[in-house]
Amino acid sequence: MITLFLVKSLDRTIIIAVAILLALAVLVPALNLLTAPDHPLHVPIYLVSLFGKYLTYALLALALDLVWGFCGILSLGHAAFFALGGYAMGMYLMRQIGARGSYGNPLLPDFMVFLNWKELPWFWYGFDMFWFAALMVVLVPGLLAFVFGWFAFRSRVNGVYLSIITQAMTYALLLAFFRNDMGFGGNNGLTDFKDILGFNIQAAGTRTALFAASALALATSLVITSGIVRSKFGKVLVALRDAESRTRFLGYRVEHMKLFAFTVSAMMAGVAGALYVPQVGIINPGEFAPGNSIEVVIWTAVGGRGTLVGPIIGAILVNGGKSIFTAAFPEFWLFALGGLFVLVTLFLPKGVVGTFQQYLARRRAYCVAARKNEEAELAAAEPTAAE
Amino acid sequence: MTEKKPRSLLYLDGVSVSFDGFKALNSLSFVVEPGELRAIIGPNGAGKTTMMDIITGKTRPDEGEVFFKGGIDLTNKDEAEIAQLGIGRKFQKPTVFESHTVWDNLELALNRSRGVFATLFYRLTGEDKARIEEILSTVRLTARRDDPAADLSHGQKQWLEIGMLLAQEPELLLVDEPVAGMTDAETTETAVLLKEIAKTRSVVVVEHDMGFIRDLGVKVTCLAEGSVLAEGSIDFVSNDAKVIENYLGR
Amino acid sequence: MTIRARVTGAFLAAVLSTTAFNGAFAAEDTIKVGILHSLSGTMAISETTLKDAMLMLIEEQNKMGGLLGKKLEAVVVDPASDWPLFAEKARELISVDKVAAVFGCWTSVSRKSVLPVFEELNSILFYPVQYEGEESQRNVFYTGAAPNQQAIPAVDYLMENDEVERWVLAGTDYVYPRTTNKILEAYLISKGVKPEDIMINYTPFGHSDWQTIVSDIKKFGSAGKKTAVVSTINGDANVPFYKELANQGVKAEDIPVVAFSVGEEELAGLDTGPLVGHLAAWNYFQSVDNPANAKFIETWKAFTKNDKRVTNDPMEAHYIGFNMWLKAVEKAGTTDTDAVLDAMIGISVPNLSGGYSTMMPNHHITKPVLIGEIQADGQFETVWETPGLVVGDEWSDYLPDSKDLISDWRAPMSCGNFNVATGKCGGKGS
Amino acid sequence: MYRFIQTLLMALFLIAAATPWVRAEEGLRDLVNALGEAKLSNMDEHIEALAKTGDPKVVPILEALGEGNLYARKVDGQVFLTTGSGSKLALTDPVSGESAGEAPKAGLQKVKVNNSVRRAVRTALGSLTLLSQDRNARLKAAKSVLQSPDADALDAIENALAAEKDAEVRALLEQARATTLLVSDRPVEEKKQAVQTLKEWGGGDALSVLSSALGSADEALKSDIEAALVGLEQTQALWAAGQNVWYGLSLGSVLLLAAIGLAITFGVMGIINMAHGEMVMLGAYTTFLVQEVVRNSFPGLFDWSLAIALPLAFLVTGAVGLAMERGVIRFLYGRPLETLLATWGISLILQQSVRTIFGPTNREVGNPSWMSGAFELGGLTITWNRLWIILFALAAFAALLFLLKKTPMGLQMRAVTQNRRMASSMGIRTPWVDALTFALGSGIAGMAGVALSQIDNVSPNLGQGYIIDSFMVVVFGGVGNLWGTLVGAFSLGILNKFLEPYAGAVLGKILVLVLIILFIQKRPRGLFALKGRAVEA
Repeated sequence: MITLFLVKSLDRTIIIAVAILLALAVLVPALNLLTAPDHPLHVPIYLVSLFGKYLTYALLALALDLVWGFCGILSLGHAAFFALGGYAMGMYLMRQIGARGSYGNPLLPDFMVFLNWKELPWFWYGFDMFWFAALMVVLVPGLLAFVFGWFAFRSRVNGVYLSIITQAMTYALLLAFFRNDMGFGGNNGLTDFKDILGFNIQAAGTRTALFAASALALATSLVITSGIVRSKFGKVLVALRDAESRTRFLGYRVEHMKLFAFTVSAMMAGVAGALYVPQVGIINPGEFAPGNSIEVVIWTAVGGRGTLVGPIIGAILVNGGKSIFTAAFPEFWLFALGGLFVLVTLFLPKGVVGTFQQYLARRRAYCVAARKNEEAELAAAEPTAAE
Repeated sequence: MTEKKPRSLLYLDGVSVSFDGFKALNSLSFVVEPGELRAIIGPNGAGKTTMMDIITGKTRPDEGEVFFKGGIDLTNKDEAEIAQLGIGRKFQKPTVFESHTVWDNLELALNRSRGVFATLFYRLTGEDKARIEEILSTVRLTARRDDPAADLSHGQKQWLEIGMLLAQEPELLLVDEPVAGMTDAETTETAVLLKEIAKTRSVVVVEHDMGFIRDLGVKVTCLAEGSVLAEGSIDFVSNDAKVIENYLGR
Repeated sequence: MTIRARVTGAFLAAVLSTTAFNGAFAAEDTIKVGILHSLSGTMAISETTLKDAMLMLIEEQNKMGGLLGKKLEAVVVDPASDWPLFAEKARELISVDKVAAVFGCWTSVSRKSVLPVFEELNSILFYPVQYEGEESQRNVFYTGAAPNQQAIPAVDYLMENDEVERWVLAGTDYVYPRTTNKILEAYLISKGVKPEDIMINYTPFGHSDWQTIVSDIKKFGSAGKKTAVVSTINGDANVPFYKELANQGVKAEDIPVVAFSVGEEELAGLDTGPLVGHLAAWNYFQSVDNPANAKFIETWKAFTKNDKRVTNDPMEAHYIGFNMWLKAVEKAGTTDTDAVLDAMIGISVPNLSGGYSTMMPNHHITKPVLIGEIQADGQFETVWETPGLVVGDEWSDYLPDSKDLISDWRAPMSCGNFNVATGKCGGKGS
Repeated sequence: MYRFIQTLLMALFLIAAATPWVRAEEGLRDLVNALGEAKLSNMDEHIEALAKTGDPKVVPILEALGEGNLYARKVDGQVFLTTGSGSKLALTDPVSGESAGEAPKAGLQKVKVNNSVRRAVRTALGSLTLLSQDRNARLKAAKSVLQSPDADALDAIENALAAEKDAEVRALLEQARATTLLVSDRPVEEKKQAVQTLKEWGGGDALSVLSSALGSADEALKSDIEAALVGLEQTQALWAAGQNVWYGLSLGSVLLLAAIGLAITFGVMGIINMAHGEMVMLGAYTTFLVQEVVRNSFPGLFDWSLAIALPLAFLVTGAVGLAMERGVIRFLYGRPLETLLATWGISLILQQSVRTIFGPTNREVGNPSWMSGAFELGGLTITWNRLWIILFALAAFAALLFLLKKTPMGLQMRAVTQNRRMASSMGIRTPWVDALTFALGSGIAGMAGVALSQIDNVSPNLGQGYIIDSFMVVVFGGVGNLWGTLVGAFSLGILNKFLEPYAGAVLGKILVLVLIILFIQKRPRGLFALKGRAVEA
């Protein structure tokens, strides 16, 4: 059953995308570790980390696309799931520091020591074990999405109302995590990580491994998402996106469908966050900022929502642009970014990939029509269904 | 009409609902027998669509009883549950999944297990395939099976929607203005199709087109201001003084 | 006209930095200096000025012949108030642009975010803002004030001068106010203040509705004992806070407010008439009267082509840090990180408040502490000054876990958190 | 420290009678010049000495000292009163009161003041002016003796009370006398009387005076004070609740102002306008520009600057809104979620433009005199600016309601937003109405910016702080319903203010957000949702 599900998920575009990601996962670390720094093919560690970060963003965008592009739920709170996954990983990394912190406290992270905390809060227990943290990375965002979605979808909150309350959710979490009393390091968040699974987090080997892990996670998620989207379930999602009542009157429990997609999407976002944190070296409440969630929406829109590779390309394009522009035009890059959003919505409403697909489809239709015309001219034959 | 009819397929008694003071339904009582084809007429605002909303669980009545197949109380069920019980509904405006192909539309409508995991791991069987082919030919869309529904003409969308309802295999089919915007030829064909369908299940048709209703030749209920004005054959109803005043006369 | 001038100026700056970014064709005989301050987002309000100050300092130095016979070249990037982006940009500055040192960051979280990068790539960061302390890192020089160079003298002043007995510690809820207030609370209690005479209040970032809190302060202050407010309220929230104070008639003579994050820049957005007498503790005020400062202000106004531009304490910190770096590079004869790190300790340069600041082995500097009262013209008037220079204390003596720690980056100790109780480097040592 | 007041009249007599006027003048000059050399730490002694002279000339000197307008000439140490600002100051001789020409600022040394000096000045002035001819001066004096009760000043207060005719000043002096009595060594009977006076006076100040007196009071007095306290505390608790409602209304009015424009662009037109906050910000910057011009060219008009700024802000932001609608948004009707993306882009551009043009730092927008300060209403403290903002918010709301419901323009707007095709076929120029509606929403946001510039930062980030709250208000109230926005704004404001004392500002805000989320579950279309047959098919 599962294999069929996976096999069905693979079409040409997905196979190519997955192949590229797998190739990157092997090649980039190899080029970084095995070539000399002055070798023309050498990939500097700086770029490895940068692209590793982009890949986690791409995963986040893909997660959003599952609910927005295919299910019509515009979540303005997806960064919250990303950040929660990140915090779960951050807590693991904090516990790994152990007695190497500034104060040498074997149990308490530094920020707790200088704020005079005497014992570790209960919710920090277990995070010294990687498996537990890894579980939390998907469970915590998943659970939040499940509970939130359970209420919201059952009450049939939709459209902008849903968008706004997801925004309220991430905003409330932002304020909560800012509070030092919460025990998550307040504004400074969690930082100063030393190692992950026993490997020094700053070593080139670890960085390339994290890059490869991100690429693998993205490839896996792409296959899973593709499987979901191509299954009958995926068709139901698109159906309820286009005509929710009709879907309901056909006997589908729309709220269950949405809830499943939303929860899976939140879990993917959590994984993205967990991979993001060790690569950038910090997680703090700023990640919950409503603006971040809107940015994710924008990556997805730029790439093309409702397509699978679109959000990946969008995330890499926008963030790559941001990296270049913030250095090249530090005072003016916001104009470029703002302008990009306006232009994309006006002229590429389906995004880069969507527009490209549209173009291809039109060409194909044109070819088919031309062929048909020829056939008709030749023999006035019975037109067959277009294949 | 007040005595309980446990054997009837659909049973509404004393149903009232109001929106912001406006009484859309006023103590409406209405019964459909198994295998019956029933037409409903009435002026705008008579409560036809609201009645359908109540039967299909979209709106909850303020008071009154709604029973299906004798003992199933519909007032505490939602749309999906009611649909799964076997009540299908066609909207006034043709509503199909525009970005799906005609085939996919029917596949989605097929009466199969509709849970999350069932759909996630669903596999198209030969049996299902045959059923879809059959419906395609019934609604005459075989040639367009791979086209997106958005590309269909208005009439074709109406038919596709009827096809979807067939795929759903309901025991009761509610059809809201099926021939609005159709050509005369299409209208006649639709009447034939509906009669065909009614052989195996009950159908309730809401329509304005008196010619169409005459074509159907079935029992007619006339609604006005949220309650039943008259009920009987088309000739009986169209000669009723109140009906003429309220509806036909206008 | 000034607007147009500024637009052209900004455009030129952008073009310049573009060429700076395309470092491939930049001449080889420049020394690059990275400037890592947010030019957009929430912190742009404070940090943009520091970017301008650095550009000015570099321009001035180039007029005087540069450094080691080479011209200095500024590399400006915009980390956009986005903390992870700070880390990315720091990495870019060090490994792509190969800058010799970076001047930047404002918030603690941005500094925390870039710390591992500087450690990993072994480069130098000058951090110019007052902060909560509890840190001493090999690659960072802290030219802003530690809590003992700002908070404690301010409280001392109020205790001695205004005989304050009741204290309101009001802050934005983040690490700097939390730590500072922890330190102050311990300090006040050690001075015999009763716990019930201390009120601590935290508000979110950008808090704009201060009605309740100001009226609470008034109520707290009307218990018959002299009351003062120690404010660690962060940038954006200050304007509405002071506006509410003025409107509810809280006068400095009755309940003085002493702030650690309100400088000349922040006051520029306020009508200071009703606020005369409220206090700030800094290591520098624009109003300090001495020739070095006069020259600095003059250059600044000329550089920004705006004679209303004000100077402030973090600018002075950059001034000190930059001059220290120049001197250390000259002393070391190279911009090589390790050599400069060694050369830095003990370097002494004139500061703008009329004395000398010295880089201490703990990578913090010596500074005078000034208490100033807000004047109607938006400036501060110094009303009190520490008799000598105060050495920045990175590990506070008033926090139980940090009082045994010291930092000394000189060989042979070379340790940022040496525990004097156990005699080991690395906190408690285990 | 204030013992001198006891001897004040006596000293005055002695000096006036025993020494020739010339010597008195010279003595005064010496005392004044001594201020120039004094240190901050011993300044209060000099002030005391000056006050002891009782010379009416001391009053302007002390006033100048308090305001920081006293300068010493560097060459000869002569101290002058100064006026003006800039590099040259006009000098006035402190003793003769005659002009002494101008002097460059560089040649002068300011006589330093700090809070304790200002306090000493205030007390000295208070006692000096209790018997002044000027009613306002007496009022000020009474207030200052009330603020710093000192047993030694009791006689002076009683003397002043005996001579006072003005009711308001009398009342203040009565309170001052009662307050001072409690800290004096007068007999218990008189003190009991004072407690009674204070109890009748009521309010938080009386409460604090009595509670601080409780600690040091005799046994005989204690029960009286306690009884008075109980009564006062009860009324005070009531007033505190009232005050909280007021704070809530005030916060609600700010939310209403921020949200009301959005209620049009988002609520009525369905555009998720993320650039709404930037419209507010542009309105605030318009106020700044108006005030700049007024300050530089027409200083007399400063109190009118807000009135001038209002229509201008409306026009400026309305024009920006019009340009936005024509340039971008009109291509996006029917795609509400995409308006979110485009307007987010526009908001980035607007923010950065303002940052480029005006600089990233806060800009100063002053309060006109009628918006400064506060007044007491029973036990409530009401600040003028908040009062005006509440009134303004309500007025803006009423005007908007009128415009939409009672004018042909409003009718067209409603027609277009409800059924575009129908409206267009009835001859309404829908594109034009769309553009105007959006411009109206933006213009109102701009006017809100004028009001918010009075209480918040005027910086490029101004709008960002309001955008989320605005959306919450509109959604909470029910999209498309102006009344919903009104009720939503005020109920969120009051809720927030009642949560704040218990939960703190941060947790209070979180709770409000959680409550909104829960509320939307209960009523998925907001507080004032239109009920009815769903048009959706």
